[in-house]
Amino acid sequence: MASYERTFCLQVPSSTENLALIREFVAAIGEQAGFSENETARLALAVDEACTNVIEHAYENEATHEVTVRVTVDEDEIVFEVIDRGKGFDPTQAPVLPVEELIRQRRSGGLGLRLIRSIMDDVQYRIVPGEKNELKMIKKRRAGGAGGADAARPAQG
Amino acid sequence: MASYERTFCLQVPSSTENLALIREFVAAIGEQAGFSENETARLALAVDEACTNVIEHAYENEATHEVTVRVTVDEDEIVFEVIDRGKGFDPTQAPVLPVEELIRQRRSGGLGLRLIRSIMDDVQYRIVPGEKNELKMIKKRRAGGAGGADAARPAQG
Amino acid sequence: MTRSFSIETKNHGPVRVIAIRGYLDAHTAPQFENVVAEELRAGRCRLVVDCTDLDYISSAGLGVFMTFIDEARQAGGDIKLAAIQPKVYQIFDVLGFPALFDIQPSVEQAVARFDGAAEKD
Amino acid sequence: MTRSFSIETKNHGPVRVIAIRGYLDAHTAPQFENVVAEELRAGRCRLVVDCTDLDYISSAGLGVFMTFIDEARQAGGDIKLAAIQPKVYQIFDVLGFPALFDIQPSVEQAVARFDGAAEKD
Ligand SMILES: Nc1ncnc2c1ncn2[C@@H]1O[C@H](COP(=O)(O)OP(=O)(O)O)[C@@H](O)[C@H]1O
Ligand SMILES: Nc1ncnc2c1ncn2[C@@H]1O[C@H](COP(=O)(O)OP(=O)(O)O)[C@@H](O)[C@H]1O
Repeated sequence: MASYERTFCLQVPSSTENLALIREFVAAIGEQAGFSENETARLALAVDEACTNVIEHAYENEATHEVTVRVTVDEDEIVFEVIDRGKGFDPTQAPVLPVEELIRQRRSGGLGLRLIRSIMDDVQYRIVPGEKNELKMIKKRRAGGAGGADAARPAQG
Repeated sequence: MASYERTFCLQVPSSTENLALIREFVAAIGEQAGFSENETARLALAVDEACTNVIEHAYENEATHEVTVRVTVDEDEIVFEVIDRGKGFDPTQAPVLPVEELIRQRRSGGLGLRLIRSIMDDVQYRIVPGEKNELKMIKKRRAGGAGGADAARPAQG
Repeated sequence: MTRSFSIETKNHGPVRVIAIRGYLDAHTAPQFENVVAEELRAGRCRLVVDCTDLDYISSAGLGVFMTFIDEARQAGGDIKLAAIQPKVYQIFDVLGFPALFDIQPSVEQAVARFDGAAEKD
Repeated sequence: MTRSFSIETKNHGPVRVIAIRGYLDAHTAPQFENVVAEELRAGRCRLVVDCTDLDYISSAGLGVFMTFIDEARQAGGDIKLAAIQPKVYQIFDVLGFPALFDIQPSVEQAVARFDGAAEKD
């Protein structure tokens, strides 16, 4: 069973130009791993959000750095690791304001982390600023998936 | 000028299932690098052929290994490196028979290396069987491209 | 490839319809932001964003709606959304957008929800 | 996604038309190979491969044509190709296929090139 595990890795320059490629990468793997089209679209969104944050915040829009996305698929779950060597941050300090509040403040930001958290079953950071920052996002498969499995259809619950 | 150089890297399990993803990876980069749709399609084909060979010959269709494609783009050229740790081979010994001869022998193989050579401007192997086999394929940009610029139309012959 | 994004604007009576196509992400959102900002600056505050051909939206795209919705409403207008594909709608939904924005099944329905939109032509 | 490959076969008079769609690479070629082998085994050696919706072909796909062309011809038939998109045609061209295979602009033209194809219906 352990032999089912498969690993994929994509490394691209830290430019928003490459977000489309990153999404296609995730979509191809999600589809291959048996996730539905809607689930796969959400996985691609979460990874897009994580990579956008790396490009815009960790690297402050300097396109000369690199973003790495590692994906591991096994019979239970799909795991995404987004890795950068940028400035890092303290995720416990990142504000999660209600959307109404963001609108009142005319703030366009603050939605990315919320989307990541609602899409994924588990989100972990390992931050060593300037050295290696890792965001690990885990999505359980629907069948075995206890927590947060997103049943688009009633399914075998 | 050197700052223009951009590197991309994709690593996938050694299964033909991943050829489509590899082609999309190459297509996205080729397009971003300013190659035409037809040129980009040919670059994707050459990389597909190289990866197919790795999967089928270097790894003898065992899907538990990995294929790596590194792409470097600068103002002069695009360079593809296909890397494996499989059994390797002696490229000088690979037969390049005419298509008629292949048909006479009812052989379906033998076209991949020929396609790679006709598409790319330069093809180099560095083979260390079982350790690290590298196939480096270089395509010049058309403008500055002396040797082998791929004129789909009569062009500057 | 279909990695592109494009915008088209036209009048629908007194309402301005902005059709967005393709992929709206952090790379393409600035284009959309410029167009909406320009409409509001020009005093056109009754906006319908036609999402018929919108294939993808990330928070960068959603942020454009959030940035300008208040301004449009304070000017007596609104930014209404129309014809969102289910795949894209699920993203708006996750963030609770349907409670905050007026989202209609078709451009015609969205246009009709502006007071007096039916008067002129 | 559009990463798929599919095959449909039908009769066109005494000729068998095999329509291939999508991406024909080392992953999908075995499917195509099985279909062609089956046709020949069943004695249907007048084949036209309709490439209208073929978006991609690599050497693994080209190899299928090479494997069976002689067998089809020796049985008094042929494997003709029809309606290849320019993007795909360039690949056949690089390998010199147009000199070795009968490639026609349309399925109808390819079918018509079989002797007596017009007789029956
Ligand atoms: N990878 C990262 N590196 C540095 N800071 C980050 C990173 N990810 C998120 N942040 C911080 O968390 C905040 C909230 O992120 P997010 O919810 O994605 O909204 P936005 O990016 O639109 O501001 C960001 O504004 C930024 O300050
Ligand atoms: N990466 C590789 N590892 C081992 N052998 C290879 C590799 N690439 C090519 N070869 C050898 O060269 C031969 C010719 O390759 P190619 O022209 O692609 O045709 P095909 O793969 O269809 O046989 C193969 O049959 C194989 O013996």
